[in-house]
Amino acid sequence: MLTVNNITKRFPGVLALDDVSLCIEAGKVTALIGENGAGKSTLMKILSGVYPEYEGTLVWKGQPVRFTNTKDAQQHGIAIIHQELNLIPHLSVAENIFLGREPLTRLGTVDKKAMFRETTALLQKLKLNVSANARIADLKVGQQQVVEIAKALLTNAELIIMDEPTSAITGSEVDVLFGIIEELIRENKAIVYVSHKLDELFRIADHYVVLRDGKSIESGSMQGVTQDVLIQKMVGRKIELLRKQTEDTPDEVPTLRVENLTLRNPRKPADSLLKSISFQVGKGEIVGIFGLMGAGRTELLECLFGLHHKNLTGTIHINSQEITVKCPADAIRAGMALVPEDRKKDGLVLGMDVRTNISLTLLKELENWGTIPIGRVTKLAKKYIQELSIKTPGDGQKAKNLSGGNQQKIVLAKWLATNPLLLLLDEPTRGIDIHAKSEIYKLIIELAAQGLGIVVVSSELPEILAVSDRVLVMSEGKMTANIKGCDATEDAILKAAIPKSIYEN
Amino acid sequence: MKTETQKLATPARPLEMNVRFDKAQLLRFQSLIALFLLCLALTMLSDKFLTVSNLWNVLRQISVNICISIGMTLVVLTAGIDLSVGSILALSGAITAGLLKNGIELPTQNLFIGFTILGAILVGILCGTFLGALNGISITRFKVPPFVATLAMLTVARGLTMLWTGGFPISSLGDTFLYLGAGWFLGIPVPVWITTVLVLIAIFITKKTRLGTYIYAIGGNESASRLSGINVKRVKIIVYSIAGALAAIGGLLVTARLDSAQPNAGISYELDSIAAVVIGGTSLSGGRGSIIGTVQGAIIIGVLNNGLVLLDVSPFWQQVVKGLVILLAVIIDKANSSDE
Amino acid sequence: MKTETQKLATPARPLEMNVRFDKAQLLRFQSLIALFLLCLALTMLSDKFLTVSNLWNVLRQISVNICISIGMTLVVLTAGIDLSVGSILALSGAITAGLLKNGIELPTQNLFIGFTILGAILVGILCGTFLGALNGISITRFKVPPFVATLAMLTVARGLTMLWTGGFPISSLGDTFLYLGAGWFLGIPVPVWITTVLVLIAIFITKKTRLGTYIYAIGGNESASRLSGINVKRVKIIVYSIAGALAAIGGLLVTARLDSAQPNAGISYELDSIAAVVIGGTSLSGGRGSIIGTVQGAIIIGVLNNGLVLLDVSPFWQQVVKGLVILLAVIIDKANSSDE
Amino acid sequence: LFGCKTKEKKDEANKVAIIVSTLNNPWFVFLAEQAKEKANELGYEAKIFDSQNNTAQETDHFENALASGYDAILFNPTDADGSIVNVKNAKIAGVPVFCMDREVNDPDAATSQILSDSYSGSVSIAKKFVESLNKKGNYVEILGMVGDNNTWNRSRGFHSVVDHYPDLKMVAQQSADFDRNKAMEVLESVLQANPDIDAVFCGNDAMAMGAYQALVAAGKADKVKVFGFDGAEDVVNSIQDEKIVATGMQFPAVMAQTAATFADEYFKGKRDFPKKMPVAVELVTSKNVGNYVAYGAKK
Ligand SMILES: Nc1ncnc2c1ncn2[C@@H]1O[C@H](COP(=O)(O)OP(=O)(O)OP(=O)(O)O)[C@@H](O)[C@H]1O
Ligand SMILES: Nc1ncnc2c1ncn2[C@@H]1O[C@H](COP(=O)(O)OP(=O)(O)OP(=O)(O)O)[C@@H](O)[C@H]1O
Ligand SMILES: O[C@@H]1[C@H](O)[C@H](O)CO[C@H]1O
Ligand SMILES: [Mg+2]
Ligand SMILES: [Mg+2]
Repeated sequence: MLTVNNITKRFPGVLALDDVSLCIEAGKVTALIGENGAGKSTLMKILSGVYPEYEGTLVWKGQPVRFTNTKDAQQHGIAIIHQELNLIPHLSVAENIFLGREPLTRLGTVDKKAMFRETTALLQKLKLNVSANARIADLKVGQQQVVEIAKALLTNAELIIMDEPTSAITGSEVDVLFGIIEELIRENKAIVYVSHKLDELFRIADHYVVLRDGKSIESGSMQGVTQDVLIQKMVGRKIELLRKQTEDTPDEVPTLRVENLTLRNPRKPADSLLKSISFQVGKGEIVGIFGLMGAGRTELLECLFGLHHKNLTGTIHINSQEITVKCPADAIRAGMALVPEDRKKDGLVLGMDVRTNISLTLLKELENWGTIPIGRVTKLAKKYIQELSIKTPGDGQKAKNLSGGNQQKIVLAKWLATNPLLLLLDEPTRGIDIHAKSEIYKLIIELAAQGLGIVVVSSELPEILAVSDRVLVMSEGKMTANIKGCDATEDAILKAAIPKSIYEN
Repeated sequence: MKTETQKLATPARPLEMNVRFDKAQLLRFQSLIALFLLCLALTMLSDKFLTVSNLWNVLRQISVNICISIGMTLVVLTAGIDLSVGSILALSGAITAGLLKNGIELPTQNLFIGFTILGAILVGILCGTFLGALNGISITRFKVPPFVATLAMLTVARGLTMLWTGGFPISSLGDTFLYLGAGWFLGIPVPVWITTVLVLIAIFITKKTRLGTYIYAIGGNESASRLSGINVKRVKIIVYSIAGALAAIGGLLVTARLDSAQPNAGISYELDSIAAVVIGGTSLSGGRGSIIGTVQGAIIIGVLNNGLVLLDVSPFWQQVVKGLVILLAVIIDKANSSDE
Repeated sequence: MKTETQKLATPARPLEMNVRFDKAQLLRFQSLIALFLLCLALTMLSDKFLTVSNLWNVLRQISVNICISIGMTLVVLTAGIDLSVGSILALSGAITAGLLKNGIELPTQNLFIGFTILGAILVGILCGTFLGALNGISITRFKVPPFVATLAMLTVARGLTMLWTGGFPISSLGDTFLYLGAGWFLGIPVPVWITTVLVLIAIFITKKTRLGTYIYAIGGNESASRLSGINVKRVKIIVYSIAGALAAIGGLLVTARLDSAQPNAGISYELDSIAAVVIGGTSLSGGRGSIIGTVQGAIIIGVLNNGLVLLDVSPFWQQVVKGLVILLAVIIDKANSSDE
Repeated sequence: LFGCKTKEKKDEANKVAIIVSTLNNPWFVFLAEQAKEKANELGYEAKIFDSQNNTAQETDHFENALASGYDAILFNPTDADGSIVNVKNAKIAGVPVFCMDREVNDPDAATSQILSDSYSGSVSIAKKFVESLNKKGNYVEILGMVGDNNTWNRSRGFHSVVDHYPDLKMVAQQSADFDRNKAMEVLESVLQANPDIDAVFCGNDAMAMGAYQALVAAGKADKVKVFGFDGAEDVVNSIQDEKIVATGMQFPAVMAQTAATFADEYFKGKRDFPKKMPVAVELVTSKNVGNYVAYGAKK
């Protein structure tokens, strides 16, 4: 249906795609896999008309084509779900979904009723229960990603590209998406699916294509391929995702003790987003916090980090010392570090170079005689580019030019650089490739071994199970379970994650 | 699992509903609070303030600023800015006046005057639209930052005005024309009619048309808009043209009201206009705001100017008070908006 | 993995280096092209342009704008704007002049005059810094948009100037003071010395200090900066205070040069200053730009003003030409910048 | 109700509005304050309105003044033509208008116009100019705001004389917006192009001072003759010290006080006022400077 012939794409200082060829069949799901920075998104952006300049040719249904812009590609029947959310914050869900193709009334005005109707239908199909009139800015990352999906489904395109569509959504939403994908396949449409969650690929993909360093390494049928084989092909060698053998923490003073943390909802003082949460993190302990989308995990971490001070009640102890955190600066001083959920919004200064981003949390320490010695900054940056094997042409590259995964590593780096007592990680491996993932797990475990208290918020059960000494489960702003790592089982955790209210009816 | 997602979202939903409400209406309510307090104060301080005649005064006086600020709002919504409105106002006004005064070469005057007035007006507005389009082109095609592009236009258009008028006003343009600026229709000043119509059209465009949606979209996230296939350049050029056209109409109103085109008319109007827009709750970084907010911003400024004169505040103190009140108005609004 | 990273990096690095070079220096090269062409043109049009005395003349004339624009650059880098510089300039100048003229109540004058001048100057600068800080506070603590906050300050400070001076200039302030504005030191005009020093300090701050990095970071992504533990509010207050202080120094230079504090000094200086900043390649949305770029922006404007007078272009045409040249300058720069 | 309104109006003291083109120029500040003082002295409430050189804003002031029941307007127009409408509206509202310094080009709109004759004022300056250069030399003219009609009244008056002398060459004509700093910077640049000039004629005294400063900085103060217009304090002093050759003394105080007195007489029932009452602009030079102070003659 679509064949890609010898595509090469250069960016200043980077050869993103190097003579890539592959072909995509109708009625099949083609999985595109590769490490962070392999060139997946770049390739997808070329297929969907975002980058008109490239070497090589595209053949679409027998016709050689060269899309001049996204609209052009759309009209040919190619839609894409971008890896990075492309929504207008202050427009409604409906307006975003129909952006650029609004239905008109006879008077030539935008037919808001129709938009509302179709959007509501679409959202129902995707089981996203927000109003079609809700502002994007008021949705959570996960909810936004579902909207992004809806946007692509609206055009009845024949080829739908999905670039990490599930990076911010969990169980139920993923199931819904896969249901829809199967439907599309039945309608003989083609899907290109990019993801770092290999288990997903085994659930839906028919073919796989491996990219490494911008080259197409190999492709084939998913039949009879194992995870390890895929990983082998991606990384070029074998890695096994280790699982931490959990140990009980010695009952000395806990690094973090939280009591009756309650967060008033500023918009509706009546209800609270967090309901008297209490827990501890021991020295060198890794505590995983699982929950379904919107459970309140992010808020919890944000509270610890001093972001909601005004609406917060309850006490926080670090090393059995009560502290009040009015702002992140206080939290950092107390020895905390937070890797936030949304790297673009809260993690990075995208316009700044890698080096400065990494050192931003540490400038006070690097400073001498009131100046920042560039040497030290570079040294620090190089150290972490090495350790986390961040793929960048240099420590002077702008953060915005790195691939999603590598950006995430920079955020990690800048916080590790502060060597904190307590590390708060909100979805730390979102959009990160399998290899980097295992590196990060190793790192987390190492750091714990060095006595760091670590909190890992994740929506991926395997991840939780892989690293946690202890698993906490949240649901609707309440702490619903506190399970020792060794007794933690999938269904025990899920059971606690599902809101109580469901069992009542 | 299904039931679950539903359950989960239920708490969030009501939240979003009234959040949404905010966005649409809040700004309006906001400015109303400040505006209301201001009027209350003035009514108590001066018995002259809350009189019919004075209220018509205020409205007539702000109509030009509103007229300009409509265009400014659209520009600012796209995350742009237009400093050239004042000069475009002067130039268009002068051109219309010039054509009216010297541009009549038809045999039977009184028969064709009507036409001539219309013609002169059209040329004036076209010229404004054209200069606005030039702004848009240098911003989109040549990637000149809006601030510089329109600053350049500010200077150029002012220069052209001086050249066209030779630095002298063009006056006594006839009662028919005067009527546009000073006349009354159904007991309401003509300029107030004109601006009201323009405001309604603008509200319609922003709320009901594609163009409107695209304006918000571009201001909210330009690259996302481009990815959605919106022709960003075209929209921007249109918006700056509209701003130019409205500046020109403002020019007509001023000229008609004075029965004279002043070469230095409209100097520093861009500040008043942007002030109205921002006080009205439109963000200079684009993507959020409303025409109605701007109208209220303009009213606040107008009422303030009028009030300070009614009360016996000395001109020097006036500036001090004016600054403080505006600051206060915005602070009050902020305080009353649950907005981040 | 390592080998791989290197492999990727090796072809990249040289490229990268000058990309990086871009970011740091490009803007400078950019403006240099336009500036160079401009000077070339003027040199060919008038044999008077490229003379030592005229160059000192231009530098002396732009020193005030540069002085203000340094502060403006810092403000704009944080994605803010400061419209109050012109009024703060006038007020501080007037205060210093007033104190100098009437503020001497010491027995042995000639002994204490030196001290008095210093005192008067300090008070002037402090007052500027204070008003700047007020800007910063209303922007950070009360969340007033910078445009409104500083617009209010523009009006208030102008009013205070009028009140302090009663609307009349304060003149003949003595030769020692005059020296600051009109004097020469080692064959270079004193104001040029002063601004040069200020520029060097500013470059040092932006390039080498923590404050500098924070300023860029806040402009680039405020929430990420806050999460990184940067005290955003404090940094902003500091930046606006600096802007106020520099406006005050500008006020001293103007007053000293004229040997008189004019109540209407500095009107619309904010536009010239922002123009210099933007022409110099600093983005009004913050996070990107440089002091050196601003200096060149100011020089372009200054050279232009000077050139147009040298060529005795008629006042009418001057504005037209000026606008077009500025537009052209920026377009040329854009064309020559690999920057998006 | 209407009756009682007028009745209470009777026992209110009459209110006088003073509307001036701008307060960004000390000359007008002085004019306005003189008018206010005189009005108060005559027992009237008086308030100053600043039109900020913006005719539209002037219109607003008129409307507001009429709305809030002022009984007379002492008026310094922003523009001879643009301001006609305003004066007419006042007339329709039955409020007398007395123009000060600047004229409105309508014979019977204003009740009376007490005018400073900029044109003939600059004619006499021009005569002095010609004489002190003895008919030959290069000079520079610095104009006020190019949109202001006094700028042109003065320029025209000046040239009506000077242009008859072919050996008097104008090497540059630039605008400095009546602003001291601008005038200095403009002249600095002009001096670069024309190092050997003999005189500068400035559209007002603020600019004359600026020009003088530029000459001092260029070390040409003693060679180049500076002429101003207004009779501002700095210039009167400078003429004393022979730094500046001459200026045209306007009498803002006289104009303002006359206007206020006329208003008083109007209230008392007088109606036949001179339509125009020119107040001569007197030439001030080092010879007669002794008889003058800032903006007027020594008492
Ligand atoms: N706009 C750009 N400018 C410069 N380099 C870029 C740009 N976009 C991508 N790159 C580089 O191209 C390479 C491929 O990036 P791409 O985003 O396609 O990787 P990816 O496979 O999508 O990674 P991820 O799985 O993390 O999303 C990376 O080295 C990246 O740094
Ligand atoms: N802007 C918002 N609009 C609506 N609901 C919100 C908003 N912010 C938070 N909430 C609600 O607060 C609760 C916690 O959200 P939060 O994002 O902390 O949960 P989470 O477990 O971190 O979700 P995620 O897995 O997406 O990070 C949820 O009920 C969510 O609906
Ligand atoms: O008469 C006044 C003064 O001369 C002032 O200096 C400029 O404007 C004129 O109208
Ligand atoms: Mg990608
Ligand atoms: Mg979360």
